[in-house]
Parts: sequence; structure tokens; C-alpha cells
Amino acid sequence: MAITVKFFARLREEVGRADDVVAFEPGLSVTDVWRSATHGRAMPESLLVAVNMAYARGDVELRDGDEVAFFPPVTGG
Amino acid sequence: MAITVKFFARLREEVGRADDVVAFEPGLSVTDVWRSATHGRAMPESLLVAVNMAYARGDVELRDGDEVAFFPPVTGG
Amino acid sequence: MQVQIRAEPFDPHAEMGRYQAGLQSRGAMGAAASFIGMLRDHNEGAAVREMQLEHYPGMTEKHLLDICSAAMSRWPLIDCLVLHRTGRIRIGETIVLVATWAAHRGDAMDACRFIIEDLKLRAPFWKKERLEGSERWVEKNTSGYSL
Amino acid sequence: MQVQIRAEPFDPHAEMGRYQAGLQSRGAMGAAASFIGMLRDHNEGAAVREMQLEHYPGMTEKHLLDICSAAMSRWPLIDCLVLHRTGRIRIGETIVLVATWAAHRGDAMDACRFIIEDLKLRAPFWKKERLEGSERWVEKNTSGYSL
Repeated sequence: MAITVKFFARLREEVGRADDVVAFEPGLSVTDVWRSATHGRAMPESLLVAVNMAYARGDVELRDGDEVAFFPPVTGG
Repeated sequence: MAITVKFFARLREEVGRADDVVAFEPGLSVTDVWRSATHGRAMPESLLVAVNMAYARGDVELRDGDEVAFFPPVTGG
Repeated sequence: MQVQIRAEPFDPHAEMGRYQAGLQSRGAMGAAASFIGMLRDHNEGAAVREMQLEHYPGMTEKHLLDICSAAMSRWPLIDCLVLHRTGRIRIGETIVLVATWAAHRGDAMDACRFIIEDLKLRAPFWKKERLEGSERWVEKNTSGYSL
Repeated sequence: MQVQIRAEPFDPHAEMGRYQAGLQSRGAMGAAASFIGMLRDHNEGAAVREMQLEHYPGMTEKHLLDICSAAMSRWPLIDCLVLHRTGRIRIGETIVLVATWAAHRGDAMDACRFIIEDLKLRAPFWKKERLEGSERWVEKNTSGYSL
């Protein structure tokens, strides 16, 4: 099983892809997923995180099958 | 010459007319015009006054040809 | 800047769209705000059948223009529009439309609110409600919030 | 309550009119408030040619519905509507429409403002501006007032 990873906007361009998959293992946090999917890139200070389409913090522990999204500050409206 | 007097809404109904004319004399105030046009009726506490279509106070001294309007609190919008 | 007293029903959405389409500085407009007031079928505990709306021809137009001018000088507005009904008004019909245009949202929304609040407080209009079998003058405007 | 992401241009005035005409409780509605955001030809000192607007399919709709639900529970609203563009947007085109309906004006205007401010702060949309010969991501939304 696995964690689905998504990148949006400037972050998608910087990381070089919109989607990724990270292998699930018990105790995996959002921060772990970021490190794994970006090969250790520093987490931007203004980074926003959503787990299963709801805003979440970096220390959230994930469950198998979760969708984790990383994106910059939003600029809609 | 004269002062034109107007009454609106509930006040028009109570006074029994929409328009009136009061003879001008030097020193005439808005309050004088009210007394003259209403035959001494008490001035309602919430009464609003306009002179030449701009809000005014009761002690304003009038000039010949002025239009004085009396009306209750406004309820537009 | 436009202010009109209307004796006949109007569609506030179509009026706002038409007015906006006629504005020159389209590229400068980032925000529009509007308020629409409509006749409800209940007011202060009584069922309302319809309403008669009276104004002070001349002063009302002048006062609405003054309110709009005050808003235009207080906020960096591109334009504003006020349409207000008079005469016999039926349930659901629009009583007033206030619309503002600006580069930025805060200015448009603050100015729109300022105009409708000042209009409610000071513009010479008077409402007489026709209830079931009786009539009454509306005594004063309320704060605009449900109790 | 309706929330839609639109990939094509829309007329916000016609959309609001159409939605309002479909509402049941016409006699209960005393107030409607709206905010319309449009693409300006200038932003932060640069001439803007057009814009590309990206969203997070699924989360964006969910988040807008959450904002509307929060507004409906905080104010006694009758209904609310949010339409938001995505894709390639040209100068003057509408980016967002927020509309609210209530019995009283304060509730409608406060809720409309709450929705657009929360949308600006938290709804997952990202703007990329195309300038003369270059592109840039918009870094963050501003307070909504001219400097």
C-alpha cells in the first residue's frame, strides 16, 4: 500500500512533478513523506499541507492510503 | 414673498396637507414656520427638518423664498 | 456615478451588469460589491401585504448624490450606483440597489456598506406597510440584524 | 447553497440573478449582498496581460462548501453562492462571485465578507500572472485595500 503525494503551483514546478507515491509504513508522518518525495529538500517555511483534502500539520501521523498535498500560500479570489 | 412649507409621510397625514405657504418676515426661524403652519401644534421630538433640501436645525434663521420641509425619521432602503 | 429613483420594478442584477458594462476603466477594476434590499412578507411581527414608498422629490436625489460623493472621496472608488424604488411595492420586489467598483475589495465593500447605512439613516424615504386589513408607517429603520 | 469551479468565463450578474430567481423563500428575503472579483491589468507595480488560475480538484470544492457551511451556521442566512474561475483568465473577466441572502442586511453583508476573506486566506487556488515577456506566481493575497 502507499501514500499518494501531490504538489501544486510553484511547488509543483520546483519539485518537477504534480504527483508521487511514497511507500506506507507505520508511524510515517507528513514531514517524512515530504523528505522522501523531495529527496531531502528543505521544507519551505510558508508550506501548506493537506491530508485527505483537509489542512493538516507536519507532525500528523498518516494512515495507509492517505493523500498528502503540499502547496504554497493560496492566492484565490 | 413667502416660505414654502412641505410635510411628508405620517406628518403629512397628521397635519392634513402636503404643502403650505407662510409669509416671510425678517428673523423668521424654522420653529416659527412650524408653529405658524401647524397652528401651534407641538413639535414632535423625532421631527426632521430640511431647509432648501438640506438637513437643518430648528433655530436656523430663514431667508425669503426658502423651502422648509418637516418629516419623521426616514425609513428607506 | 449614478443615482436614480424608480417608480417601476427593476431587475437589480441586470441593472448592475448593464452599468458595469458601460464603465470605461475595465482594466482598473478588481472588485465590485453590491447590496440589494427587497420587500419581505413579514416585519416586526406582522404579515406585510405590500408597501407604499414615499420620497422628497429633489432632496432625495440630492442626498443620494451627496452620499455617493462622500463615499467616492473617502475611498478610492472607480464608480458607484444607487437605484431606489418608490410607489407601490410588492413582496419580493427590489427596494434598493447599491453597487460600488474599486481596484481592491476592502474599498468596494466598505464603501458599499457606508452608502447603504447612510441611506437607511438619512436619505428621505418613508415606508408605509399595508398589512391584513390595516396600514402603518414604519417608525424607524433597524440595525439590520435578526434579533 | 451552491459552490462551483468554472473553467469558462461567466457573467456574475446573470448568475446571481438566475440563482436568486430559483430560491424558494422569496418572501423571507430582505437582503442580498455580493462581491465580485475581477482581473485587473496591473498588480504590484507590473502590467498584467492575463492569468492562469490553478486549483486542487476535490479539496477546493470541499473547502468552499465548508466556508459556506460555516457562514450559514454563524449568520441566519437563507442561502449563499460561490462561483470561482480557473484556467486562463483575461483582463476584466470575473475571477470570483460570492453572493449571500438573508432577512436582514447586516447578516447578508457580514457573511459575504466573511466568505470572501476566508476564501482569499484559505481556499486552495493559485494565481500565475503573465506579464510582458515573463510569468510570475502571485506570492500571497493582500489585505484588499489600496496602499
